[in-house]
Amino acid sequence: QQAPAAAANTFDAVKSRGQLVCGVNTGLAGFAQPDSQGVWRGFDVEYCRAVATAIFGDPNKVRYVPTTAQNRFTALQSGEVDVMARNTTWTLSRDTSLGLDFPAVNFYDGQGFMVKTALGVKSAKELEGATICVQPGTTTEQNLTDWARSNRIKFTPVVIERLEELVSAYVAGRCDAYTTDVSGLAATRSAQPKPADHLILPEVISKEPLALGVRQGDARFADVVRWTHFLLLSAEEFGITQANVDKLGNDPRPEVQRIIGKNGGLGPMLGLADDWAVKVVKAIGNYGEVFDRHLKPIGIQRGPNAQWNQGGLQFSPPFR
Amino acid sequence: MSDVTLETAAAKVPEAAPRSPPASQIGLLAWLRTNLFSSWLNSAVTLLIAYLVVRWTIGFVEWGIVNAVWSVPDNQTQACRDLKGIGACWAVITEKHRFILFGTYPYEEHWRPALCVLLFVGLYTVSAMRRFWRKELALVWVATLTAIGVLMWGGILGLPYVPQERWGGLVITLILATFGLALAFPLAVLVALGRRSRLPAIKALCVLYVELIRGVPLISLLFMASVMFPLFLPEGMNIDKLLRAQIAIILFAGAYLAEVVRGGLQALPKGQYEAAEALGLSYWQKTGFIILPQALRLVIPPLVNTFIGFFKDTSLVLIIGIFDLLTAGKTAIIEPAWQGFGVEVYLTVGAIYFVFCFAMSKYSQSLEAELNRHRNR
Amino acid sequence: MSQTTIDPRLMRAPPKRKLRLSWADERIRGVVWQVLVVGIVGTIVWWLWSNTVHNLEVRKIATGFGFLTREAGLPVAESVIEYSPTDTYLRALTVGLLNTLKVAVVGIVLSTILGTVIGIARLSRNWLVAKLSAIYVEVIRDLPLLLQLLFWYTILQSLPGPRQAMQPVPGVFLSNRGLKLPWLDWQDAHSLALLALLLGAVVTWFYRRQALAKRILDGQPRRIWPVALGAMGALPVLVWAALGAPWTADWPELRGFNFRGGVTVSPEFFALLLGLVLYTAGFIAEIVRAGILAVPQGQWEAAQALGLHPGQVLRQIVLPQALRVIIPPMTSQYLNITKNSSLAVAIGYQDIVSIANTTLNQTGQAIEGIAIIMLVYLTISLSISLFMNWYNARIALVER
Amino acid sequence: MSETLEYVASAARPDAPPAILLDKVNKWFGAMHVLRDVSLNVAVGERVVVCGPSGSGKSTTIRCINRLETHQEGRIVVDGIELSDDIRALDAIRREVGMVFQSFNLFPHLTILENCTLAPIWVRRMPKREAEELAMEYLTRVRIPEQAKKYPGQLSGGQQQRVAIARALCMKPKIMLFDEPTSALDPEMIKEVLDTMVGLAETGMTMICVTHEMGFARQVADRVVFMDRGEIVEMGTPAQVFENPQTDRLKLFLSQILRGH
Amino acid sequence: MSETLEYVASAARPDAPPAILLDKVNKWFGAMHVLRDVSLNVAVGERVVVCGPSGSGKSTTIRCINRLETHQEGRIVVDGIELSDDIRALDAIRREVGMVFQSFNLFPHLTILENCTLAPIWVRRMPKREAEELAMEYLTRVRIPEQAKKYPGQLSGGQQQRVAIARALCMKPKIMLFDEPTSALDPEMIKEVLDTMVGLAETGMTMICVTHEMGFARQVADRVVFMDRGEIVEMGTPAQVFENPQTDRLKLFLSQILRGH
Ligand SMILES: Nc1ncnc2c1ncn2[C@@H]1O[C@H](COP(=O)(O)OP(=O)(O)OP(=O)(O)O)[C@@H](O)[C@H]1O
Ligand SMILES: Nc1ncnc2c1ncn2[C@@H]1O[C@H](COP(=O)(O)OP(=O)(O)OP(=O)(O)O)[C@@H](O)[C@H]1O
Ligand SMILES: [Mg+2]
Ligand SMILES: [Mg+2]
Repeated sequence: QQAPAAAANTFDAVKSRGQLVCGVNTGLAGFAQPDSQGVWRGFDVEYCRAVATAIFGDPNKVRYVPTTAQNRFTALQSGEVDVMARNTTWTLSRDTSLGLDFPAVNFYDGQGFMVKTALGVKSAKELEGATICVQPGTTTEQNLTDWARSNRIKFTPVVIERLEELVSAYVAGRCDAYTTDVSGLAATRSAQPKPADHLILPEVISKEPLALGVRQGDARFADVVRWTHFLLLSAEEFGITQANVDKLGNDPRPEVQRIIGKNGGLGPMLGLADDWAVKVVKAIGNYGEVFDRHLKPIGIQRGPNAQWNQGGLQFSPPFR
Repeated sequence: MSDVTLETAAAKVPEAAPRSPPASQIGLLAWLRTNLFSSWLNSAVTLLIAYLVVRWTIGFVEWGIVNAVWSVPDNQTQACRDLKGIGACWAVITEKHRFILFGTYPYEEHWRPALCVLLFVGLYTVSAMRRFWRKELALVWVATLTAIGVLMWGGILGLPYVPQERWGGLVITLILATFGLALAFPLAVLVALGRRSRLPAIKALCVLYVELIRGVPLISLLFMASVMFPLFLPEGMNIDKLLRAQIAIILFAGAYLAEVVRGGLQALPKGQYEAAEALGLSYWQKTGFIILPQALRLVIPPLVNTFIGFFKDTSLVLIIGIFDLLTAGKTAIIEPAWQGFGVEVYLTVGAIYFVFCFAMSKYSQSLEAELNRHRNR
Repeated sequence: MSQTTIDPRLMRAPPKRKLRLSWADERIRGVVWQVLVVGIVGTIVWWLWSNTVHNLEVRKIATGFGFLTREAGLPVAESVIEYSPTDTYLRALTVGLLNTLKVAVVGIVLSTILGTVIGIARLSRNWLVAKLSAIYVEVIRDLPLLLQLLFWYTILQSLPGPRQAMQPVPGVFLSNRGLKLPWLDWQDAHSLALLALLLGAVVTWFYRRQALAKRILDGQPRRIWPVALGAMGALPVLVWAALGAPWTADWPELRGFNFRGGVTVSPEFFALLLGLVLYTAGFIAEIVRAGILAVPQGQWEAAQALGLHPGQVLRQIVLPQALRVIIPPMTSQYLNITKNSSLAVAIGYQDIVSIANTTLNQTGQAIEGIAIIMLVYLTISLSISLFMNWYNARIALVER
Repeated sequence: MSETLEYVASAARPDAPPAILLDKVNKWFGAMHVLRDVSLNVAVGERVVVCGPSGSGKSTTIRCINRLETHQEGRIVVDGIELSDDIRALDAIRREVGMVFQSFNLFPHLTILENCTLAPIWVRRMPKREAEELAMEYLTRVRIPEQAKKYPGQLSGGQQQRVAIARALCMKPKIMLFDEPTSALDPEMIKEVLDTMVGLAETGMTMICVTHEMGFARQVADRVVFMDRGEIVEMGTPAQVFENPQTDRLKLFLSQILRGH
Repeated sequence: MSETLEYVASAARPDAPPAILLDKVNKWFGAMHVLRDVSLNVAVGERVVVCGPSGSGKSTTIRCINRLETHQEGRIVVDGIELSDDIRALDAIRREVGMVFQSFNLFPHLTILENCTLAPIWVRRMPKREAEELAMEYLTRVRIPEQAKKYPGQLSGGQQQRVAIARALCMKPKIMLFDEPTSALDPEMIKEVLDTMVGLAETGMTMICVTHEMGFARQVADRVVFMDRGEIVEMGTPAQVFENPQTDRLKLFLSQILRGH
């Protein structure tokens, strides 16, 4: 398949293969998880579908490769997957030493804590002496120790590899608190029979920009991925939705005209068809729709992922 | 001849009527007395165990059948949650059983892996019957495995193509176990022969292989196959993830089986080697016709034991993100609606493993008995 | 006597064999084959190696064990030695290794005991006991260990929380945080008393041996318990009292979220241990049963006919013979326990694999991480093998 | 038949109390009736040879005497102690009764000497030195003192059986039971063992011996007991039994074993 | 001694080229010198019986002839081919030399017929039908054609040994080697096998046979070779060797085996 020398050509390789290979989580509620029929669903999965639509005009031309925390980077490095949409935190060392690029942050997250309401804890600072459930092998573990050290808090860790077991350990009361990205906390909380029994503490102890990943040195493909994300954002910003994207031919706003490729030009610059954006939004919806479809039901608020003009961090550069 | 005279003569001798033993000697009562209540300690143990068994059985029946919820309308698991653990929520199996069995294989195409499972079972059954132990069996294997490959991949005969990443569940377990053992076995035979070779370098290589591989846990090998293998290959070259796991399992099983086979080789009397040599058979003729057929027969029980072990060990591929039966079961309960019903899923998955392993273990026992009967006349 | 009659001139040493360069010569063939096979294997290894080196270079992945001295920053829940996240990776890995050894050693001891009991129970004359042991063995052997571990972990988690902890004995708490036991506020006096106890045990053991040997020699029975009481009871107490008899116990008590003080047996350790022991005991039971059945019935009868008591029959006659059949497969089971303990990753017991995984994830040093795991397990496995082989050779039967 | 029994039993030293008394002993294996009203009275110092076709209950009878099997009806009294479920009685009897098996059953992990001293040391609590002296004495009696340091696996079958006899003698039993001690041996070794047993018989030891060696029976037996299908069919002196069999069964049996030789 | 050797060797059909020639063969196991300058000349059609005490190197000698053992000094020429490290020569010789072992060494997983046809089919590349006909012929010759479909485990020892002979014959060897073919058999079966061998000897086959059966040696042997401690001590016709032993060693040996019987 592709070597890093040919990495510059992921785009062509994908086109000639007729299929996008997308690395996803082995199972994370709301983000990526097969349903009862074995069909992959979730927020990250929609990004795979969006990129596939951008390239092929067909959201189903995707092959999903479930990746674990340990093998996700090698999967990308070795060309086993083309793009990674798998809640991966963008950090300096990963960006530089692992041979990866992070074209776009599709979800801004931060690490937080969840406790049971019955515990009566209102702030993470009160967690002195607590037992805390944490997943190993990710940034979470280090964030936790960093935070504990800076706040002079002593805690007992319970380190379990698989998320399901970790959550069930927390639910069963093995730990007083459970720490992971706030989105994950919210997802866990909403999955509980009585969400009100659990409280997500206000402290966010780290910045976790969850980014899409591609191989380093493949600017063209990175552009496609990056602008697919921006397309979803811009579509939301300009009110382009799955329902109305077909009927916008006469929309007066020039930016909208450029996005839907009325006058041509932008798509081909990316190596895509003129109507790529229409197809993507038609198939997937805009950022807000994707968010509402997958993350809202499990209790995640927009928060930092709101549009820039709504007080959030999601900001799309202009389509021009 | 002398037997005949004895028989006829003895028949003439009037036989004293045998008395039946006193009542305490036969019947249910006697059986109970000797087997369950032969001393006060025995009686106490019997009563205690009987009590526990009855209690647990009743508890399980109540939980698993009487109070159980068998299905719920589309993902509304409230009914299950209301049970608060006093009854099983089999609805999770009703809802997810196809995912557990077939993973992310395209839903409409599930008949294909289902057929494959049947083919596997059929293959095992045929191979288990001694009257089919002929050369043609190898052809049956090749044909069946090919058919399974065609069914799973598709792409021809009008079957839509299904990439390997979408395979999952029981089929993956069966594939990993069957291919793993089918390929590890010849490897093991070669290594076992090599370990008994007179050529020091070959012997050393085999010893090194066996000891190195046996000394480390399977998960570290799987891990290496998953994380590091891409680094071993030239840039751009890559091997499918399932195949890598498969290779790791083959290498691991090969080392274990090699030791079992070596045991058989060692148990064979030296005279058999010498007789074959004296007849002028070449090394490979000797090995193929004389040594292996006997050595392998000797080690069928430990061989089957090892098979059982590896059938179960395929569940370790979950470490590297392949959706085998167990991983599929675990993934099925990630969905928020179904979180918390792990026990039901684990019980089901465990039952499936149990059926296969138990069948193997019973089979090995009967086979052992049969072969032994054959040996002594 | 035969040696003396042999003509000394005939006592020659064998000549060296000459090698003839011909394909028909078996030894030449042997050499060629070996060179070929070793060459192929060597080439493959070299090829993989050079690929790896090249790939590492291209991908700018640093190699070397320098990371071992860096600060780990990973939290470890339970540790035999002092550990904090500010320690180095090396220390973290050591902690993992000790955790592995801890569960392996305890597991080996317990599963040997349990397996022996179940194996003997399968031969019990009580039908129910025998049948249940048989069912136990079948079920345990036919279910994946991983599933069993998860099962036990789930069960342990369903214990009440720390605030509702069960208190079977005052000061002992059982909750889903584990088993909390009171512990002494450790001081030198205790260490010395413990030392004295150990010394006492050794003395008692030697005395018992001596007494038994003497009793065998002259037939006079000797009392052992007074010596045992003195050496293992009085001596430590004396030492302890002489040093001021410090006695402050560290009682576990609920403070904040959790128990403080005392010692803990964590649910993770316990679940792993439980799973491993129950699983392996199933296999050991079969080995023990086979071993005992391998001792012919005649041996039992002969020993009984001599008037030996059942205990003596077992100790003097049956076990020594059964052990020879038992030891080799038992070695494999011990190795399996050690290796299976690496499944601890799944239920959050931080053994060497768990910590090495985290290490290689954080540092990106995959090769080194896996090399460390493999090296550690190889060392443990080979040590167990060596020890068991030595033991096996020691008790081997003398035939002709 | 019972008259015959009474007659012969009383003929053998009627004054001494019996060493072994079997009184209407019955035994079943499951529903199979293997001993039927077996009554036998062995006087002190008497030497009884038991013969009969295979499966006739010979082994079972003598195994009942030291309670390797339990009987279900009737009484067995050995050296004045009645066999019952009482463990102390059992211990006492096993100490007085030595047994030699067809398949030797030496302990392969112990040396010859250890085989012989094990029971004296652990059961009789004899000092080791003394036990060893005793063992060497009996090993000398069976003519293999030089093998004392070897292991059973290093001895021939005949030597092993002689060790088994010495081992039983080391417990200084009052009664010796032999269950086909020579039938697992090669012809040349049979003689070694029979010689040893003849020597033993000459010391006046009470013996019950299951064997088909006619020569031995003639030479040493005070009485020959013929069993068939769990019953004692005939008994009497060797001369009576061998030259003048009363029943068809015995005649048939004798013709068979004589033909076999 | 060497004069005797020369004399006897040349006495046996001096005109034909020898079937087997051993010339000062020496062999060591490790440092143990087990064959010392063994020289022997077997003419075509000659029947040689080798005897001697246990451990004297009889088995080793005949195992060297078909190279189940390798010798280290001296020459062995079989049927005109010199034994060396050359594998082709070895194959040629093994095809011409049949061997019968003390412990039969039949292949237990193959039927009698398969035991006999295996080598002809695979080594001689004979068609299966033909090989089976041949096998039946030889099985008939050893008088057990009716056992062809059975497995070795179902046959008595004597029958098994006869199968082993038939198996070797099926390769149509020019030379047959027998290593104590009767010593693992019961007395009654020994006769069966010896009869078969006598029959074979009458066909004029070249044979070397290690055996202590004096009767057999007298009846068929052209020459008897007596070995002791790795040396050929005496050889000659049966009459010479048995009635008129020259050396003390042979005298001692003969007295022993005669006493043994
Ligand atoms: N443990 C047992 N369970 C069931 N039946 C038994 C058992 N032991 C012996 N029998 C049966 O009891 C009968 C008498 O057996 P016993 O061994 O006493 O015969 P025997 O006269 O010693 O024969 P042999 O000469 O073959 O040793 C036989 O039919 C035998 O099959
Ligand atoms: N493989 C071997 N390794 C070492 N020594 C051996 C080996 N085979 C035989 N020997 C020794 O070589 C000597 C000759 O053995 P060989 O078997 O030829 O004797 P033999 O005359 O056939 O005796 P037997 O009548 O007992 O069969 C013996 O001392 C024997 O111990
Ligand atoms: Mg008997
Ligand atoms: Mg020999």
